[in-house]
Amino acid sequence: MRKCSLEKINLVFAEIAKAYTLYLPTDQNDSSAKFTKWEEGSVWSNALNTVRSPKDFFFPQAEDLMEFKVEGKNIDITDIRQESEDFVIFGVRACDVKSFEILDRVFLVDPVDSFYASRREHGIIVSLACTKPSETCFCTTFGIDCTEPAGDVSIWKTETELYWQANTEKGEKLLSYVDSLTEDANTKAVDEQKEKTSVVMKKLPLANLTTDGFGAGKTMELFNNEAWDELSQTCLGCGTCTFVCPTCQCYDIKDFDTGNGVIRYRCWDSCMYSEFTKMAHGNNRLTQKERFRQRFMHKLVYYPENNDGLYSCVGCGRCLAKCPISMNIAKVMKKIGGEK
Amino acid sequence: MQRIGVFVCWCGSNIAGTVDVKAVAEALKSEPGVVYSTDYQYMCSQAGQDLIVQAVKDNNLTGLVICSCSPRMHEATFRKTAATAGLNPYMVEIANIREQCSWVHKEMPIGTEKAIILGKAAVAKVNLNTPLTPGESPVTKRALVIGGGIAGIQTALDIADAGFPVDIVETKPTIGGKMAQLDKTFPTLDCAACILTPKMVDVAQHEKIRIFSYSEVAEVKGFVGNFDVTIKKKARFVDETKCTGCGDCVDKCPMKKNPNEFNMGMDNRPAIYIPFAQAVPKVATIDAGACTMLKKGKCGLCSKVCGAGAIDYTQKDEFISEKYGAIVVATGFNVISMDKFDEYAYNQSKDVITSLEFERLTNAAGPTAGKLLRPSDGKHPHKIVFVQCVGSRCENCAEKGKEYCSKICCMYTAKHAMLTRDKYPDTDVTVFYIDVRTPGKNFDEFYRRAVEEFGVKYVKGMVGKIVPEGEVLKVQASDLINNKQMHIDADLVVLAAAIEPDKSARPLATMLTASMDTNDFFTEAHPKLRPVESPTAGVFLSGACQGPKDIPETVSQAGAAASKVIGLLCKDKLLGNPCIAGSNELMCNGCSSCERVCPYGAITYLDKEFRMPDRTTKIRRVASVNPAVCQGCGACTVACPSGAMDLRGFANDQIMAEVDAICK
Amino acid sequence: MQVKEYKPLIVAFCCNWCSYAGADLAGNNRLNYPADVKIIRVPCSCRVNPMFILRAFQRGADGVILCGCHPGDCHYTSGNYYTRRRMAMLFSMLDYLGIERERTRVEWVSAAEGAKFAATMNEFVEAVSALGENKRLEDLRCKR
Amino acid sequence: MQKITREQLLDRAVALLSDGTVNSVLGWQKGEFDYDVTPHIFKSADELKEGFVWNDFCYANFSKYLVLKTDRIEGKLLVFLKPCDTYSFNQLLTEHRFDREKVYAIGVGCEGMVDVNKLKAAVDGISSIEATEEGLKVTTIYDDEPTVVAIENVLLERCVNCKSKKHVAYDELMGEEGEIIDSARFDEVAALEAMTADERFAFWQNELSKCIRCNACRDACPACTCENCVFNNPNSGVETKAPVTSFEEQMFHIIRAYHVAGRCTDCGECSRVCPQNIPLHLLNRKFIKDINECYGDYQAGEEVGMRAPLVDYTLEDLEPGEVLNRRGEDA
Repeated sequence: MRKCSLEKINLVFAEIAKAYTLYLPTDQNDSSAKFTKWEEGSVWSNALNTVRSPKDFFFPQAEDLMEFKVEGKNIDITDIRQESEDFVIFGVRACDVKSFEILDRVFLVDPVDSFYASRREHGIIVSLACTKPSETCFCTTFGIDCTEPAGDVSIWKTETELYWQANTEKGEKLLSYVDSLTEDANTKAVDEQKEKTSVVMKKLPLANLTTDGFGAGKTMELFNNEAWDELSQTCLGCGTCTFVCPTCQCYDIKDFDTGNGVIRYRCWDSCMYSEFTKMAHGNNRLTQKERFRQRFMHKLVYYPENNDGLYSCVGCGRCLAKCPISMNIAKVMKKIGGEK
Repeated sequence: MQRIGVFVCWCGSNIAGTVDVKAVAEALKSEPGVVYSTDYQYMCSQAGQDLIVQAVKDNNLTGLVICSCSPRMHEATFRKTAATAGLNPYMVEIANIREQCSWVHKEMPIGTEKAIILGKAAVAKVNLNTPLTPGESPVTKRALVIGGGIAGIQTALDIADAGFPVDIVETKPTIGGKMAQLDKTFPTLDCAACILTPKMVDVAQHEKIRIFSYSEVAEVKGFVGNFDVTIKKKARFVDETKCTGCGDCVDKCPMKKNPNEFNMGMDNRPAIYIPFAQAVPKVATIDAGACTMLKKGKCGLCSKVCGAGAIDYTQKDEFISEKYGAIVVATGFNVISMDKFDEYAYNQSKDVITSLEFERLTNAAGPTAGKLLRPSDGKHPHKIVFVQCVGSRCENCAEKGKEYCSKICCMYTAKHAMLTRDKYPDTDVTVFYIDVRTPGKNFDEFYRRAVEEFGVKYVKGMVGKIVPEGEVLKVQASDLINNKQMHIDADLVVLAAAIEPDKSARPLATMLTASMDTNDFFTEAHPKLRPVESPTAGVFLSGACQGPKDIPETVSQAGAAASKVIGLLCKDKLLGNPCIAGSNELMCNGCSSCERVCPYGAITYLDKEFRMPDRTTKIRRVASVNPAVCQGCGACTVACPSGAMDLRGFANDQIMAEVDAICK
Repeated sequence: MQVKEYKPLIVAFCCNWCSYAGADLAGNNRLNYPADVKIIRVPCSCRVNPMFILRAFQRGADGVILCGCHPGDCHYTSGNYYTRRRMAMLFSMLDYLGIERERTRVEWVSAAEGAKFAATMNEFVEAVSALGENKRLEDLRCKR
Repeated sequence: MQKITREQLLDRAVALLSDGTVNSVLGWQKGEFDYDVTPHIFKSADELKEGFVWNDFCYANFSKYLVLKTDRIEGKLLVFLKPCDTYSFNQLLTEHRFDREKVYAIGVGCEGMVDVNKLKAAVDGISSIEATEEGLKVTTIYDDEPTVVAIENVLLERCVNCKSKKHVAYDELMGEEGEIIDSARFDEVAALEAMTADERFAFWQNELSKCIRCNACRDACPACTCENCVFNNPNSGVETKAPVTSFEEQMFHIIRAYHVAGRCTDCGECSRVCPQNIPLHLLNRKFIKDINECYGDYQAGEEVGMRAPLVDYTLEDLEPGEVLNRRGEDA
């Protein structure tokens, strides 16, 4: 484990930015935080987390796939992808780090999504342990330890110091760039911090939320649960929950005719939308109840069924904070599942 | 996918001089959907059209783009050509490469480049064209004329003479209107009654005309060719079919002191009355507000004296529904109220009267049996002052008068002045005016005669104040030409009060969805080219309801309106414009935005049952466009937020395709 | 560096009854105006949806002008009155968003005003040229 | 702190349910925390007693639900309407979007609602909130001393600039009737208008670039009740699912604001629900301000049946150029 004084943090950033494009959370004028590209003068945010999740780095909201021109009977296809450069996402929380694993299981299995894979390969994740979780946090429900975040490099921030620990080769390499600014350290301060944080974790309002009653094999049992009607009753069908969610991975592929050719691009889609997966015969899920149910069944039943029991929620709490009507996965889990 | 043929016209050197037509034809060949492209010297010539027809046959074309002159020039021509070739005429688009290209640009490369772009836009549009067919609707061969004045009478007679049944709805107990109240008419000075009453009799006797007197239009539904109208026949407590108009009841009625409307309230009539001797229908009417039998159940004298047994105190308002193909509005005018013109002392002195009251004072059938006597004391007036433009041309006084010129006052004042001087040469007559407006056949001659032969004093200037003092009216006025103040002690003052549309016109316009101007005159479909039609199809305008008019003008407009009605009723079916709006019911919110902007009232709402996504059914309110009424302006398409409303022939996707093609 | 002469792209929506005829008259009288102006015929100025205008800017137009009958002369009696309100509000919003107000315009041109049509177009093209390319309402995808 | 108590509303709702006046109640349901209140249709008195809340976090505007819900339920629906909600209620009636007969509306006096974002910015890790006369007494999960936050510091923007405490529609009113307020709600718009075009452009680029097209603004908006929104309709030519370019961000927000212009009651839901905190109300208010200045004061929803300014005209309306230049050539 290495450490550096927080006073030197901007030097550290400058050093990293020499080798990589560096992104880190900065405060916005509306008191929210957002991952932005580091440049001289950027100030690392103290916020617990960003409104938009860091999934954007690997799975951006919109990305061009190819371009084609039709002339007469000829179709001219151009691969317009741009090679990624190595980049660092600094200060990713444990929950969000976990979300990458969930996305990987979608995009990196055969057939591998080469766009996603390329970004993943070039991205270096510097994770940050939590010290002051919010009331909306429930990562423990999904077995995530926010004091022990994964990633290429894990960091712990104390009052005065930043502790670093490389977990992967990519991480080692990154740390080597800031070698001169860091020094060896023991884990005492970090251990103390972990201890303190876990006390708070146990007191969180959602600390007792469990996945009992969900998971693989529960489809038939849960699908016709009467509570879906009530839960989905006032859902507006907007896509806020899906778009702030670090694990939602649905997208649509669309063509845009520029007048001088067609750009085929993909963009996020939301299962909450009435037009979602609309096909020639119409829509699969005709009511908001069905769409609402799909979202939670996917996260809590279908995904674990296909992915060795792994749930596709990381308890980051973004949807709890942002849903216009304050309906969310925690309420769904409590209503349909149970508490410890 | 369309199979489009492109035809580039040279128009001799008109186009070819500035546009490389061959290059245009060549460039458009590779546009999507284009399978054939050629150029020719004169596309509109028979040979050119034959070339198009042949190309359609040879290449199985489904759409045509003609790059030529303005569509305003030859769109109709090429639509016919398309029809000849077996295509729907609306599968044609014109790229205007003459008026909007070759004629306004000088250099060949620039003109050619623009012509190609305009051609591409037309191709892009045709790709989205769909065959359009005009809608058909039947025509009810009956007309309704609202108002029984000279305008309504003339229109009804003309329509009826052409063989179509006509109903006249008149709110008063008799037809005849304002003209029946007049004494003589300018500029010929023939007696109004002498020329009007025969026409009234013609109406009464015409087998194709029905008169609904003492009646009002209660409701109008439907559209051109197919109006459903409900007429309210007010209870007159006299059975029209039995009453012979003998007048016995009128003589016997004890309630004699009711202001006589026909004589402008200058004398009285009984509670049961016939407005005037030549009334049509000549049937008595009981004034329910004045009759003690109806109010208190006491009297019943009229019933006793009526030999025909026509009196029916139990009569109720009756509602009659009828279908009409066309409606003519002839609601006429009224004199404005003088209540707000305190300066003229109208309400203070009986001897300040309006011109219409003057008409009755000089009419042989009027309250004074035609002798010009002062209303106050019955004496002969020796000094009369006429004031013109009372409430007319009144700038910035909307609450009092009218901004417009009432048009008829100059002439009738000249008439009054002249007749007074003619009959009573001892009377001094002064007319105060702003301008004397006498455009019209023999009008100026008439006015000059009043001045030159009859010695009427015309003073340019306005009357500032009239103060009744004892027996005289002190008139203060200014003489603008001699720049001096004038004081006249007049015996009688006649105000040429402005005229305004009848008050019934505004609610009627709402029922008809016919538009009105801010003065409540009906708006014509086009001020120059369609002056007797309302913008609402099937509604026509006759007489002063459209604007101030004298009798000859009214009669000509009445005839014109009649000829338009006859033209409409002659048709068995109406063919609509196929480029009209249509609502996609699945997307329509029923919010009424489109209805509110439709200038024609073409949009109505239906409650329709829809199958919802969750397999339930739901009743939803959706817009429905009446193809016979819609004129295709497209105002509704933009008012519609969901895009449910679209315009055929100028659809959203077509216009956007044109935009895209131009901006490529 | 030699810069290629900038030619703006102007889309003109003209109502069929007055302004389109006015444009035709400009042609009949051989009154020149720049070829940068491309006319789209609509039945009435009230047919022009704000989406068409934004679409034109998206696709590369540098200026959009709407021409209709003079107020009071609308073939459909009231269409241009709605146009007047709609465009006043839309253009004011575009201005509020920082888009140059010279890029949009409404002009009433009657069928008799061929000269006015040509003059308006000359003036509008000049005003838009002075602004240069539309950058604030552009869609980069359409400029590749 | 609200003057009307939860119990007052609850009693009334239970009474109306039990006497059969209404069949169900659209009200606010208690959440996981003291601030995450969810709109809910209560079907029974027991359900109400257990879950119904009325507090400083009942910000949701229920009017829009009437479009979606009234034809799905038997009998009448009881709905609670705050003053600002009643304007949306009337506007929807004007547009024939729901059946008035299916609704029993109770007007509820409102003292302003709390912006949770502002509250969270003031206090981290909220574990409970108690409304007191002094303000909101907030305790945290970190066992800190409770903080008292003055309500006026954490009100929603729309409540800071509240336009009316008067209910323009109801069957029954609970609490005292308020007045229409001469608010300063156009000040921010005026400040933007006073900037240069470049500054305005920069401002809006910054704001609109945050948009993630989650459609929350549209889907929460009581004026956006289209059966099929143009932005969802692949045939409309403007359908998109993501703001792929800055143009599409602009397009969506301009057209959305334009489509609700003259119909927007300024209820503020768009800005409240935006997860990216884009001040969307500044777009709608610009239209309202322009309409007021150019065509006379107009408050959408003030009365049922009013003719919206953009489906109306007068012969003397200003020309578009005059509207643009009425404050000078270019601000």
